[in-house]
Amino acid sequence: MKPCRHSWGVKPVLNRFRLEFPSLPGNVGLARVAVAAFAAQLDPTVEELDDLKGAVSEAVTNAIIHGYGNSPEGMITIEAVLFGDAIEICVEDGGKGIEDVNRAMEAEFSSDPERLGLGFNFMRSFMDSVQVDSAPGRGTRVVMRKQFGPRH
Amino acid sequence: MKPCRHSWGVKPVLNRFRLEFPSLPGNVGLARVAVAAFAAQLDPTVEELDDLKGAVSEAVTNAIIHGYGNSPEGMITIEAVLFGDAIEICVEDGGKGIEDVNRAMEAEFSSDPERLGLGFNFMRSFMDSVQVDSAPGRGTRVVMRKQFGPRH
Amino acid sequence: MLVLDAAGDVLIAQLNGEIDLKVADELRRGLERALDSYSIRHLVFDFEKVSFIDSTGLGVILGRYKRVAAAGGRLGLLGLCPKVRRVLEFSGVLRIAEEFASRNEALQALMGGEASA
Amino acid sequence: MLVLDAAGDVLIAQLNGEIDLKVADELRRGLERALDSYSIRHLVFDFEKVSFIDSTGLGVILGRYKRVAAAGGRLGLLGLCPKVRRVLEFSGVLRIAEEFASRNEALQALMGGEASA
Ligand SMILES: Nc1ncnc2c1ncn2[C@@H]1O[C@H](COP(=O)(O)OP(=O)(O)O)[C@@H](O)[C@H]1O
Ligand SMILES: Nc1ncnc2c1ncn2[C@@H]1O[C@H](COP(=O)(O)OP(=O)(O)O)[C@@H](O)[C@H]1O
Repeated sequence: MKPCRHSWGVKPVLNRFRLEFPSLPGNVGLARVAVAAFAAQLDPTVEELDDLKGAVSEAVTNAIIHGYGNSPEGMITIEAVLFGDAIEICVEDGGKGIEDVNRAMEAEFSSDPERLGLGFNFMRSFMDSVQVDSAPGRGTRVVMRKQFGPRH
Repeated sequence: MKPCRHSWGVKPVLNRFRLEFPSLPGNVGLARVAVAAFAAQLDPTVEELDDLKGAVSEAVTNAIIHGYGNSPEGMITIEAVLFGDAIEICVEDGGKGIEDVNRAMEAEFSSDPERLGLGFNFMRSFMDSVQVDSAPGRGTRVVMRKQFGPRH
Repeated sequence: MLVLDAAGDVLIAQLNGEIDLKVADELRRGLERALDSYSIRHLVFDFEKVSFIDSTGLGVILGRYKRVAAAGGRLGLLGLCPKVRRVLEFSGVLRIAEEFASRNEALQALMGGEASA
Repeated sequence: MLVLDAAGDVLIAQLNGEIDLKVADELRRGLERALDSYSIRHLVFDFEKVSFIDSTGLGVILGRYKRVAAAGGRLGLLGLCPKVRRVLEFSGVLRIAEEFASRNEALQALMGGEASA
Protein backbone atom coordinates (compact mmCIF):
# COMPACT_ATOMS: atom_id res chain seq x y z
CA MET A 1 0.00 0.00 0.00
CA LYS A 2 1.15 3.55 -0.58
CA PRO A 3 2.18 5.42 2.57
CA CYS A 4 -0.37 7.44 4.52
CA ARG A 5 -0.65 10.92 3.09
CA HIS A 6 -1.45 13.62 5.54
CA SER A 7 -2.89 16.96 4.66
CA TRP A 8 -5.42 19.06 6.43
CA GLY A 9 -5.91 22.26 4.54
CA VAL A 10 -3.13 24.71 5.22
CA LYS A 11 -2.52 23.85 8.86
CA PRO A 12 1.19 23.24 9.45
CA VAL A 13 2.36 19.87 10.76
CA LEU A 14 3.55 20.38 14.35
CA ASN A 15 4.77 16.89 15.04
CA ARG A 16 4.33 13.34 13.85
CA PHE A 17 5.40 9.78 14.52
CA ARG A 18 5.35 6.40 12.84
CA LEU A 19 5.20 3.20 14.89
CA GLU A 20 5.48 -0.33 13.49
CA PHE A 21 4.94 -3.53 15.43
CA PRO A 22 3.91 -7.15 14.85
CA SER A 23 0.27 -8.23 15.16
CA LEU A 24 0.45 -9.42 18.77
CA PRO A 25 -2.45 -8.79 21.19
CA GLY A 26 -0.09 -7.19 23.73
CA ASN A 27 0.72 -4.40 21.27
CA VAL A 28 -2.79 -2.94 21.32
CA GLY A 29 -1.87 -1.32 24.64
CA LEU A 30 1.47 -0.08 23.26
CA ALA A 31 -0.41 1.66 20.44
CA ARG A 32 -2.82 3.33 22.88
CA VAL A 33 -0.01 4.55 25.11
CA ALA A 34 2.06 5.91 22.22
CA VAL A 35 -0.84 7.85 20.73
CA ALA A 36 -1.88 9.21 24.13
CA ALA A 37 1.67 10.31 25.03
CA PHE A 38 2.00 11.95 21.62
CA ALA A 39 -1.36 13.73 21.73
CA ALA A 40 -0.70 14.97 25.27
CA GLN A 41 1.44 17.71 23.67
CA LEU A 42 -1.78 19.46 22.59
CA ASP A 43 -3.00 19.48 26.20
CA PRO A 44 -6.26 17.63 25.45
CA THR A 45 -8.94 16.96 28.07
CA VAL A 46 -9.08 13.56 29.77
CA GLU A 47 -12.15 12.70 27.65
CA GLU A 48 -10.38 13.62 24.43
CA LEU A 49 -7.43 11.37 25.37
CA ASP A 50 -9.82 8.54 26.25
CA ASP A 51 -11.48 8.95 22.85
CA LEU A 52 -8.14 8.63 21.05
CA LYS A 53 -7.18 5.56 23.06
CA GLY A 54 -10.55 3.97 22.38
CA ALA A 55 -10.37 4.59 18.63
CA VAL A 56 -6.79 3.33 18.34
CA SER A 57 -7.66 0.23 20.33
CA GLU A 58 -10.49 -0.64 17.93
CA ALA A 59 -8.47 -0.06 14.78
CA VAL A 60 -5.39 -2.00 15.95
CA THR A 61 -7.51 -4.86 17.29
CA ASN A 62 -9.24 -5.12 13.90
CA ALA A 63 -5.88 -5.26 12.12
CA ILE A 64 -4.78 -8.15 14.37
CA ILE A 65 -7.93 -10.26 14.40
CA HIS A 66 -9.56 -9.48 11.06
CA GLY A 67 -6.64 -8.29 8.95
CA TYR A 68 -4.19 -11.00 10.01
CA GLY A 69 -6.65 -13.57 11.39
CA ASN A 70 -4.83 -13.54 14.75
CA SER A 71 -1.54 -14.59 13.18
CA PRO A 72 1.39 -12.84 14.90
CA GLU A 73 3.31 -12.67 11.61
CA GLY A 74 1.73 -9.46 10.29
CA MET A 75 3.03 -5.93 10.71
CA ILE A 76 0.87 -2.98 11.74
CA THR A 77 1.83 0.66 11.21
CA ILE A 78 0.43 3.65 13.05
CA GLU A 79 1.14 7.15 11.87
CA ALA A 80 -0.03 10.16 13.80
CA VAL A 81 0.25 13.81 12.82
CA LEU A 82 -0.54 16.93 14.82
CA PHE A 83 -1.94 19.80 12.72
CA GLY A 84 -2.59 22.89 14.80
CA ASP A 85 -5.14 21.75 17.38
CA ALA A 86 -6.08 18.54 15.59
CA ILE A 87 -4.72 15.02 15.24
CA GLU A 88 -4.83 12.57 12.37
CA ILE A 89 -4.18 8.91 13.14
CA CYS A 90 -3.64 6.32 10.43
CA VAL A 91 -3.68 2.60 11.28
CA GLU A 92 -2.59 0.31 8.49
CA ASP A 93 -2.22 -3.43 8.02
CA GLY A 94 -1.13 -5.59 5.11
CA GLY A 95 -3.74 -8.22 5.90
CA LYS A 96 -6.61 -9.75 4.04
CA GLY A 97 -8.55 -6.54 3.39
CA ILE A 98 -12.30 -5.86 3.34
CA GLU A 99 -14.57 -6.85 0.45
CA ASP A 100 -17.40 -4.40 1.15
CA VAL A 101 -16.27 -1.46 3.28
CA ASN A 102 -19.74 0.11 3.53
CA ARG A 103 -21.24 -3.09 4.83
CA ALA A 104 -18.30 -3.62 7.24
CA MET A 105 -18.91 -0.17 8.72
CA GLU A 106 -22.61 -0.81 9.42
CA ALA A 107 -23.51 -0.98 13.10
CA GLU A 108 -23.48 -4.52 14.44
CA PHE A 109 -22.03 -6.02 11.30
CA SER A 110 -19.28 -8.48 12.12
CA SER A 111 -17.76 -11.33 10.19
CA ASP A 112 -17.12 -13.00 13.56
CA PRO A 113 -20.20 -14.18 15.50
CA GLU A 114 -18.30 -13.85 18.81
CA ARG A 115 -17.83 -10.10 18.22
CA LEU A 116 -20.17 -7.14 18.55
CA GLY A 117 -19.60 -5.43 15.22
CA LEU A 118 -19.25 -2.10 17.04
CA GLY A 119 -15.58 -1.35 16.34
CA PHE A 120 -16.17 1.13 13.50
CA ASN A 121 -19.06 2.68 15.45
CA PHE A 122 -16.78 3.28 18.38
CA MET A 123 -14.15 4.84 16.11
CA ARG A 124 -16.77 7.12 14.56
CA SER A 125 -18.17 8.20 17.89
CA PHE A 126 -14.72 8.82 19.42
CA MET A 127 -13.31 10.72 16.43
CA ASP A 128 -14.64 13.46 14.12
CA SER A 129 -14.12 11.41 10.98
CA VAL A 130 -13.11 7.87 9.99
CA GLN A 131 -12.06 6.92 6.45
CA VAL A 132 -11.40 3.34 5.44
CA ASP A 133 -9.39 2.38 2.40
CA SER A 134 -9.26 -1.36 1.78
CA ALA A 135 -9.48 -4.04 -0.84
CA PRO A 136 -9.26 -7.85 -0.61
CA GLY A 137 -5.63 -8.96 -0.50
CA ARG A 138 -4.32 -5.39 -0.28
CA GLY A 139 -4.71 -4.70 3.44
CA THR A 140 -6.65 -1.98 5.21
CA ARG A 141 -5.93 1.61 6.12
CA VAL A 142 -8.09 3.51 8.62
CA VAL A 143 -7.57 7.28 8.78
CA MET A 144 -9.18 9.05 11.73
CA ARG A 145 -9.23 12.73 12.62
CA LYS A 146 -10.13 14.68 15.68
CA GLN A 147 -10.10 18.36 16.44
CA PHE A 148 -9.52 19.22 20.08
CA GLY A 149 -11.83 21.68 21.79
CA PRO A 150 -10.73 25.22 22.64
CA ARG A 151 -8.09 25.25 25.33
CA HIS A 152 -9.09 25.86 28.90
CA MET B 1 22.76 3.77 7.58
CA LYS B 2 21.91 0.12 7.37
CA PRO B 3 19.00 -0.95 9.57
CA CYS B 4 19.61 -2.10 13.14
CA ARG B 5 20.38 -5.80 13.19
CA HIS B 6 19.23 -7.66 16.20
CA SER B 7 20.57 -10.96 17.35
CA TRP B 8 21.24 -12.24 20.79
CA GLY B 9 22.50 -15.77 20.58
CA VAL B 10 19.68 -18.20 20.02
CA LYS B 11 17.02 -16.45 22.10
CA PRO B 12 13.84 -16.07 20.05
CA VAL B 13 12.44 -12.60 19.39
CA LEU B 14 9.24 -12.24 21.44
CA ASN B 15 8.18 -8.82 20.26
CA ARG B 16 9.62 -5.70 18.69
CA PHE B 17 8.72 -2.21 17.55
CA ARG B 18 10.11 0.57 15.45
CA LEU B 19 9.27 4.21 16.19
CA GLU B 20 10.26 7.19 14.03
CA PHE B 21 9.77 10.83 14.93
CA PRO B 22 11.28 14.24 14.17
CA SER B 23 14.02 15.71 16.37
CA LEU B 24 11.76 17.81 18.60
CA PRO B 25 12.46 18.12 22.34
CA GLY B 26 8.89 17.05 23.18
CA ASN B 27 9.52 13.64 21.62
CA VAL B 28 12.09 12.59 24.23
CA GLY B 29 9.15 11.84 26.54
CA LEU B 30 7.31 9.96 23.78
CA ALA B 31 10.35 7.72 23.34
CA ARG B 32 10.56 7.01 27.09
CA VAL B 33 6.86 6.17 27.32
CA ALA B 34 6.92 3.88 24.26
CA VAL B 35 9.93 1.91 25.50
CA ALA B 36 8.48 1.62 29.01
CA ALA B 37 5.06 0.46 27.76
CA PHE B 38 6.75 -2.06 25.49
CA ALA B 39 9.14 -3.41 28.13
CA ALA B 40 6.29 -3.71 30.65
CA GLN B 41 5.38 -6.97 28.88
CA LEU B 42 8.38 -8.62 30.56
CA ASP B 43 7.07 -7.54 33.97
CA PRO B 44 10.26 -5.66 34.95
CA THR B 45 10.79 -4.06 38.35
CA VAL B 46 10.17 -0.32 38.79
CA GLU B 47 13.96 0.23 38.90
CA GLU B 48 14.49 -1.69 35.68
CA LEU B 49 11.84 0.42 33.94
CA ASP B 50 13.42 3.61 35.32
CA ASP B 51 16.77 2.46 33.95
CA LEU B 52 15.33 1.96 30.47
CA LYS B 53 13.62 5.34 30.52
CA GLY B 54 16.82 7.02 31.68
CA ALA B 55 18.95 5.38 28.99
CA VAL B 56 16.46 6.18 26.20
CA SER B 57 16.20 9.76 27.37
CA GLU B 58 19.97 10.23 27.13
CA ALA B 59 20.30 8.62 23.71
CA VAL B 60 17.36 10.50 22.14
CA THR B 61 18.46 13.82 23.67
CA ASN B 62 21.92 13.31 22.18
CA ALA B 63 20.42 12.65 18.75
CA ILE B 64 18.44 15.91 18.94
CA ILE B 65 21.07 18.25 20.34
CA HIS B 66 24.35 16.77 19.12
CA GLY B 67 23.26 14.78 16.06
CA TYR B 68 20.96 17.43 14.60
CA GLY B 69 22.27 20.50 16.44
CA ASN B 70 18.75 21.19 17.79
CA SER B 71 17.27 21.45 14.31
CA PRO B 72 13.74 19.94 14.24
CA GLU B 73 14.26 18.71 10.67
CA GLY B 74 16.02 15.44 11.54
CA MET B 75 14.40 12.04 12.00
CA ILE B 76 15.19 9.70 14.89
CA THR B 77 14.42 5.98 14.89
CA ILE B 78 14.07 3.75 17.91
CA GLU B 79 13.92 0.01 17.54
CA ALA B 80 13.36 -2.25 20.50
CA VAL B 81 13.39 -6.03 20.58
CA LEU B 82 12.47 -8.41 23.39
CA PHE B 83 14.58 -11.58 23.47
CA GLY B 84 13.51 -13.91 26.24
CA ASP B 85 13.98 -11.88 29.43
CA ALA B 86 16.16 -9.20 27.84
CA ILE B 87 15.66 -6.06 25.78
CA GLU B 88 17.75 -4.47 23.07
CA ILE B 89 17.12 -0.82 22.26
CA CYS B 90 18.63 0.88 19.23
CA VAL B 91 18.48 4.68 18.88
CA GLU B 92 19.58 6.03 15.53
CA ASP B 93 19.94 9.44 13.94
CA GLY B 94 21.10 10.62 10.54
CA GLY B 95 22.90 13.61 12.02
CA LYS B 96 26.44 14.84 12.02
CA GLY B 97 28.03 11.78 13.62
CA ILE B 98 30.92 11.48 16.09
CA GLU B 99 34.56 11.89 15.11
CA ASP B 100 36.11 10.00 18.04
CA VAL B 101 33.64 7.64 19.70
CA ASN B 102 36.04 6.53 22.46
CA ARG B 103 36.68 10.11 23.48
CA ALA B 104 32.96 10.98 23.29
CA MET B 105 32.18 8.13 25.68
CA GLU B 106 34.69 9.29 28.32
CA ALA B 107 33.12 10.54 31.54
CA GLU B 108 32.61 14.29 31.56
CA PHE B 109 33.59 14.75 27.95
CA SER B 110 31.16 17.04 26.18
CA SER B 111 31.45 19.13 23.04
CA ASP B 112 28.99 21.56 24.68
CA PRO B 113 30.31 23.51 27.72
CA GLU B 114 26.75 23.89 29.05
CA ARG B 115 26.39 20.10 29.33
CA LEU B 116 27.74 17.59 31.83
CA GLY B 117 29.18 14.99 29.49
CA LEU B 118 27.47 12.26 31.51
CA GLY B 119 24.98 10.97 28.93
CA PHE B 120 26.97 7.91 27.86
CA ASN B 121 27.87 7.23 31.50
CA PHE B 122 24.20 7.21 32.42
CA MET B 123 23.43 4.86 29.54
CA ARG B 124 26.21 2.50 30.63
CA SER B 125 25.13 2.50 34.25
CA PHE B 126 21.45 1.97 33.40
CA MET B 127 22.02 -0.79 30.83
CA ASP B 128 24.23 -3.90 30.68
CA SER B 129 25.96 -2.83 27.49
CA VAL B 130 26.12 0.19 25.18
CA GLN B 131 27.60 0.04 21.67
CA VAL B 132 28.05 3.15 19.55
CA ASP B 133 28.45 3.05 15.80
CA SER B 134 29.08 6.46 14.26
CA ALA B 135 31.14 8.36 11.74
CA PRO B 136 31.19 12.03 10.76
CA GLY B 137 28.39 12.79 8.30
CA ARG B 138 26.90 9.30 8.59
CA GLY B 139 24.82 9.66 11.76
CA THR B 140 24.98 7.73 15.01
CA ARG B 141 23.53 4.47 16.21
CA VAL B 142 23.49 3.53 19.90
CA VAL B 143 22.62 -0.11 20.70
CA MET B 144 21.87 -0.85 24.36
CA ARG B 145 21.01 -4.14 26.03
CA LYS B 146 19.63 -5.09 29.37
CA GLN B 147 18.78 -8.42 30.91
CA PHE B 148 15.97 -8.33 33.46
CA GLY B 149 16.47 -9.99 36.82
CA PRO B 150 14.74 -13.25 37.72
CA ARG B 151 10.98 -12.80 38.00
CA HIS B 152 9.42 -12.35 41.41
CA MET C 1 -7.56 -9.12 35.80
CA LEU C 2 -10.54 -11.13 37.10
CA VAL C 3 -11.65 -11.94 40.66
CA LEU C 4 -14.76 -14.10 40.93
CA ASP C 5 -17.18 -14.38 43.82
CA ALA C 6 -20.29 -16.56 43.79
CA ALA C 7 -23.08 -15.68 46.22
CA GLY C 8 -25.99 -18.07 45.85
CA ASP C 9 -26.95 -17.99 42.18
CA VAL C 10 -25.23 -14.65 41.54
CA LEU C 11 -21.70 -14.49 40.10
CA ILE C 12 -19.83 -11.26 40.83
CA ALA C 13 -16.91 -10.70 38.49
CA GLN C 14 -14.48 -7.99 39.46
CA LEU C 15 -12.53 -6.79 36.44
CA ASN C 16 -9.14 -5.15 36.80
CA GLY C 17 -6.94 -3.03 34.54
CA GLU C 18 -7.21 -2.75 30.77
CA ILE C 19 -9.88 -5.03 29.32
CA ASP C 20 -8.85 -5.44 25.70
CA LEU C 21 -7.67 -8.07 23.21
CA LYS C 22 -4.65 -8.90 25.35
CA VAL C 23 -6.78 -10.31 28.17
CA ALA C 24 -9.95 -11.25 26.25
CA ASP C 25 -9.28 -14.99 25.92
CA GLU C 26 -8.23 -15.44 29.51
CA LEU C 27 -11.23 -13.46 30.71
CA ARG C 28 -13.61 -15.48 28.53
CA ARG C 29 -12.17 -18.76 29.79
CA GLY C 30 -12.32 -17.66 33.43
CA LEU C 31 -15.95 -16.65 33.16
CA GLU C 32 -16.99 -19.75 31.22
CA ARG C 33 -15.28 -21.98 33.77
CA ALA C 34 -17.21 -20.30 36.58
CA LEU C 35 -20.51 -20.60 34.69
CA ASP C 36 -19.75 -24.30 34.12
CA SER C 37 -18.81 -24.99 37.74
CA TYR C 38 -21.48 -23.19 39.77
CA SER C 39 -25.18 -22.99 39.21
CA ILE C 40 -25.30 -19.31 38.27
CA ARG C 41 -28.42 -17.42 37.25
CA HIS C 42 -27.35 -13.75 37.33
CA LEU C 43 -24.10 -12.02 36.40
CA VAL C 44 -22.71 -8.88 38.04
CA PHE C 45 -19.61 -7.06 36.72
CA ASP C 46 -17.70 -4.72 39.00
CA PHE C 47 -15.85 -2.11 36.92
CA GLU C 48 -14.35 -0.13 39.78
CA LYS C 49 -10.77 -1.16 38.95
CA VAL C 50 -11.13 -1.00 35.17
CA SER C 51 -8.89 1.65 33.61
CA PHE C 52 -9.84 0.90 29.99
CA ILE C 53 -12.34 -1.22 28.07
CA ASP C 54 -13.02 -1.46 24.33
CA SER C 55 -15.51 -3.34 22.14
CA THR C 56 -13.46 -6.54 22.43
CA GLY C 57 -13.77 -6.44 26.22
CA LEU C 58 -17.48 -5.63 26.00
CA GLY C 59 -17.92 -8.55 23.61
CA VAL C 60 -16.60 -10.97 26.23
CA ILE C 61 -19.00 -9.58 28.82
CA LEU C 62 -22.02 -9.60 26.53
CA GLY C 63 -21.22 -13.09 25.27
CA ARG C 64 -21.37 -14.41 28.84
CA TYR C 65 -24.52 -12.42 29.52
CA LYS C 66 -26.18 -14.03 26.48
CA ARG C 67 -25.50 -17.40 28.06
CA VAL C 68 -27.24 -16.57 31.36
CA ALA C 69 -29.98 -14.49 29.67
CA ALA C 70 -31.10 -17.59 27.76
CA ALA C 71 -32.10 -19.02 31.15
CA GLY C 72 -33.75 -15.79 32.35
CA GLY C 73 -30.66 -14.38 34.09
CA ARG C 74 -30.05 -10.65 34.58
CA LEU C 75 -26.93 -8.48 34.15
CA GLY C 76 -25.79 -6.16 36.93
CA LEU C 77 -23.12 -3.43 36.82
CA LEU C 78 -21.09 -1.89 39.65
CA GLY C 79 -18.48 0.82 39.98
CA LEU C 80 -18.95 2.72 36.70
CA CYS C 81 -16.70 5.75 36.36
CA PRO C 82 -17.64 8.30 33.67
CA LYS C 83 -15.15 6.84 31.17
CA VAL C 84 -16.48 3.27 31.43
CA ARG C 85 -20.08 4.48 31.59
CA ARG C 86 -19.69 6.25 28.21
CA VAL C 87 -18.49 3.07 26.53
CA LEU C 88 -21.23 0.97 28.10
CA GLU C 89 -23.87 3.53 27.18
CA PHE C 90 -22.69 3.84 23.65
CA SER C 91 -22.69 0.07 23.13
CA GLY C 92 -26.22 -0.29 24.48
CA VAL C 93 -25.13 -2.35 27.50
CA LEU C 94 -26.61 0.19 29.92
CA ARG C 95 -30.07 -0.38 28.40
CA ILE C 96 -30.12 -4.12 29.01
CA ALA C 97 -28.29 -4.09 32.36
CA GLU C 98 -29.13 -2.86 35.86
CA GLU C 99 -26.74 -0.57 37.67
CA PHE C 100 -26.22 -0.97 41.40
CA ALA C 101 -24.51 1.22 43.98
CA SER C 102 -22.94 -1.65 45.91
CA ARG C 103 -22.45 -5.40 46.00
CA ASN C 104 -25.09 -5.69 48.68
CA GLU C 105 -27.63 -3.76 46.68
CA ALA C 106 -26.93 -5.98 43.66
CA LEU C 107 -27.22 -9.17 45.68
CA GLN C 108 -30.43 -8.07 47.35
CA ALA C 109 -32.06 -7.15 44.04
CA LEU C 110 -30.91 -10.23 42.15
CA MET C 111 -31.35 -12.82 44.88
CA GLY C 112 -34.97 -11.72 45.18
CA GLY C 113 -34.78 -9.77 48.41
CA GLU C 114 -33.07 -12.51 50.44
CA ALA C 115 -30.17 -11.36 52.63
CA SER C 116 -26.82 -11.67 50.91
CA ALA C 117 -24.95 -14.92 51.52
CA MET D 1 7.37 22.90 36.13
CA LEU D 2 9.07 25.47 38.41
CA VAL D 3 7.81 27.29 41.50
CA LEU D 4 10.26 29.75 43.03
CA ASP D 5 10.37 31.05 46.58
CA ALA D 6 13.00 33.42 47.89
CA ALA D 7 13.58 33.54 51.65
CA GLY D 8 16.30 36.01 52.54
CA ASP D 9 19.32 35.05 50.45
CA VAL D 10 18.08 31.49 49.81
CA LEU D 11 16.21 30.59 46.61
CA ILE D 12 14.00 27.53 46.89
CA ALA D 13 13.13 26.05 43.49
CA GLN D 14 10.38 23.47 43.47
CA LEU D 15 10.64 21.32 40.35
CA ASN D 16 7.63 19.50 38.96
CA GLY D 17 7.12 16.64 36.51
CA GLU D 18 9.66 15.38 33.97
CA ILE D 19 12.85 17.45 33.97
CA ASP D 20 14.33 16.77 30.53
CA LEU D 21 15.20 18.51 27.26
CA LYS D 22 11.60 19.57 26.73
CA VAL D 23 11.64 21.90 29.74
CA ALA D 24 15.38 22.59 30.06
CA ASP D 25 15.42 26.03 28.36
CA GLU D 26 12.41 27.32 30.24
CA LEU D 27 13.83 26.04 33.52
CA ARG D 28 17.22 27.62 32.84
CA ARG D 29 15.62 30.96 31.98
CA GLY D 30 13.36 30.89 35.04
CA LEU D 31 16.27 30.21 37.37
CA GLU D 32 18.56 32.77 35.73
CA ARG D 33 15.86 35.41 35.95
CA ALA D 34 15.46 34.76 39.68
CA LEU D 35 19.22 34.88 40.24
CA ASP D 36 19.34 38.18 38.35
CA SER D 37 16.42 39.73 40.24
CA TYR D 38 17.05 38.82 43.86
CA SER D 39 20.26 38.85 45.79
CA ILE D 40 20.59 35.10 46.19
CA ARG D 41 23.46 33.30 47.89
CA HIS D 42 22.26 29.71 48.29
CA LEU D 43 20.14 27.47 46.06
CA VAL D 44 17.75 24.76 47.27
CA PHE D 45 15.99 22.36 44.87
CA ASP D 46 12.88 20.55 46.00
CA PHE D 47 12.49 17.28 44.03
CA GLU D 48 9.35 16.01 45.74
CA LYS D 49 7.18 16.42 42.63
CA VAL D 50 9.80 15.28 40.11
CA SER D 51 8.79 12.10 38.29
CA PHE D 52 11.84 11.95 36.03
CA ILE D 53 15.18 13.70 35.59
CA ASP D 54 18.04 13.00 33.18
CA SER D 55 21.51 14.45 32.61
CA THR D 56 20.04 17.39 30.68
CA GLY D 57 17.93 18.34 33.70
CA LEU D 58 20.87 17.87 36.05
CA GLY D 59 22.96 20.07 33.77
CA VAL D 60 20.54 22.96 34.23
CA ILE D 61 20.67 22.57 38.00
CA LEU D 62 24.44 22.27 38.18
CA GLY D 63 24.92 25.20 35.82
CA ARG D 64 22.94 27.44 38.18
CA TYR D 65 24.80 26.04 41.18
CA LYS D 66 28.12 26.94 39.53
CA ARG D 67 26.92 30.53 39.35
CA VAL D 68 26.14 30.77 43.08
CA ALA D 69 29.13 28.60 44.10
CA ALA D 70 31.47 31.17 42.54
CA ALA D 71 30.27 33.56 45.26
CA GLY D 72 30.50 30.97 48.04
CA GLY D 73 26.89 29.77 47.78
CA ARG D 74 25.76 26.28 48.80
CA LEU D 75 23.40 23.75 47.13
CA GLY D 76 20.56 22.16 49.10
CA LEU D 77 18.32 19.25 48.11
CA LEU D 78 14.84 18.34 49.35
CA GLY D 79 12.34 15.55 48.70
CA LEU D 80 14.59 12.91 47.12
CA CYS D 81 12.77 9.70 46.27
CA PRO D 82 14.94 6.62 45.57
CA LYS D 83 14.68 7.10 41.78
CA VAL D 84 15.89 10.72 41.84
CA ARG D 85 18.47 9.95 44.51
CA ARG D 86 20.10 7.32 42.28
CA VAL D 87 20.50 9.78 39.43
CA LEU D 88 21.87 12.51 41.72
CA GLU D 89 24.24 10.07 43.37
CA PHE D 90 25.49 8.70 40.13
CA SER D 91 26.17 12.16 38.72
CA GLY D 92 28.09 13.22 41.81
CA VAL D 93 25.57 15.91 42.79
CA LEU D 94 24.99 14.27 46.18
CA ARG D 95 28.67 14.75 47.04
CA ILE D 96 28.66 18.50 46.51
CA ALA D 97 25.18 19.21 47.87
CA GLU D 98 23.54 19.05 51.29
CA GLU D 99 20.34 17.10 51.76
CA PHE D 100 17.65 18.44 54.08
CA ALA D 101 14.52 16.88 55.51
CA SER D 102 12.35 19.99 55.16
CA ARG D 103 12.28 23.54 53.90
CA ASN D 104 12.69 24.84 57.43
CA GLU D 105 15.73 22.70 58.07
CA ALA D 106 17.26 23.95 54.82
CA LEU D 107 16.54 27.58 55.60
CA GLN D 108 17.88 27.27 59.13
CA ALA D 109 21.11 25.67 57.95
CA LEU D 110 21.68 28.01 55.02
CA MET D 111 20.54 31.27 56.58
CA GLY D 112 23.02 30.62 59.40
CA GLY D 113 20.57 29.72 62.15
CA GLU D 114 18.31 32.76 61.78
CA ALA D 115 14.58 32.05 61.83
CA SER D 116 13.13 31.57 58.35
CA ALA D 117 11.59 34.66 56.78
N1 LIG E 1 -8.34 -4.36 9.40
C1 LIG E 1 -9.32 -5.15 8.91
N2 LIG E 1 -9.02 -6.13 8.04
C2 LIG E 1 -9.99 -6.94 7.53
N3 LIG E 1 -11.30 -6.82 7.86
C3 LIG E 1 -11.67 -5.86 8.73
C4 LIG E 1 -10.69 -4.98 9.30
N4 LIG E 1 -11.35 -4.12 10.12
C5 LIG E 1 -12.64 -4.46 10.07
N5 LIG E 1 -12.85 -5.50 9.23
C6 LIG E 1 -14.15 -6.12 8.89
O1 LIG E 1 -15.18 -5.21 9.26
C7 LIG E 1 -16.07 -5.86 10.18
C8 LIG E 1 -16.64 -4.85 11.16
O2 LIG E 1 -15.59 -4.34 12.00
P1 LIG E 1 -15.97 -3.73 13.42
O3 LIG E 1 -17.06 -2.71 13.24
O4 LIG E 1 -14.71 -3.26 14.05
O5 LIG E 1 -16.60 -4.93 14.24
P2 LIG E 1 -15.94 -6.25 14.86
O6 LIG E 1 -14.47 -6.04 15.00
O7 LIG E 1 -16.64 -6.43 16.15
O8 LIG E 1 -16.25 -7.36 13.89
C9 LIG E 1 -15.25 -6.95 10.81
O9 LIG E 1 -16.05 -7.98 11.35
C10 LIG E 1 -14.38 -7.41 9.65
O10 LIG E 1 -15.08 -8.29 8.82
N1 LIG F 1 23.90 11.29 18.51
C1 LIG F 1 25.06 12.01 18.53
N2 LIG F 1 25.47 12.70 17.44
C2 LIG F 1 26.61 13.42 17.46
N3 LIG F 1 27.41 13.52 18.54
C3 LIG F 1 27.06 12.87 19.66
C4 LIG F 1 25.88 12.09 19.72
N4 LIG F 1 25.79 11.55 20.96
C5 LIG F 1 26.87 11.98 21.63
N5 LIG F 1 27.65 12.77 20.87
C6 LIG F 1 28.93 13.41 21.25
O1 LIG F 1 29.41 12.75 22.41
C7 LIG F 1 29.60 13.68 23.48
C8 LIG F 1 29.34 13.04 24.82
O2 LIG F 1 27.98 12.69 24.93
P1 LIG F 1 27.32 12.51 26.38
O3 LIG F 1 28.16 11.60 27.19
O4 LIG F 1 25.89 12.11 26.18
O5 LIG F 1 27.40 13.95 27.04
P2 LIG F 1 26.64 15.31 26.73
O6 LIG F 1 25.36 15.01 25.99
O7 LIG F 1 26.39 15.89 28.08
O8 LIG F 1 27.58 16.16 25.90
C9 LIG F 1 28.67 14.83 23.15
O9 LIG F 1 29.08 16.04 23.75
C10 LIG F 1 28.77 14.87 21.62
O10 LIG F 1 29.92 15.56 21.19
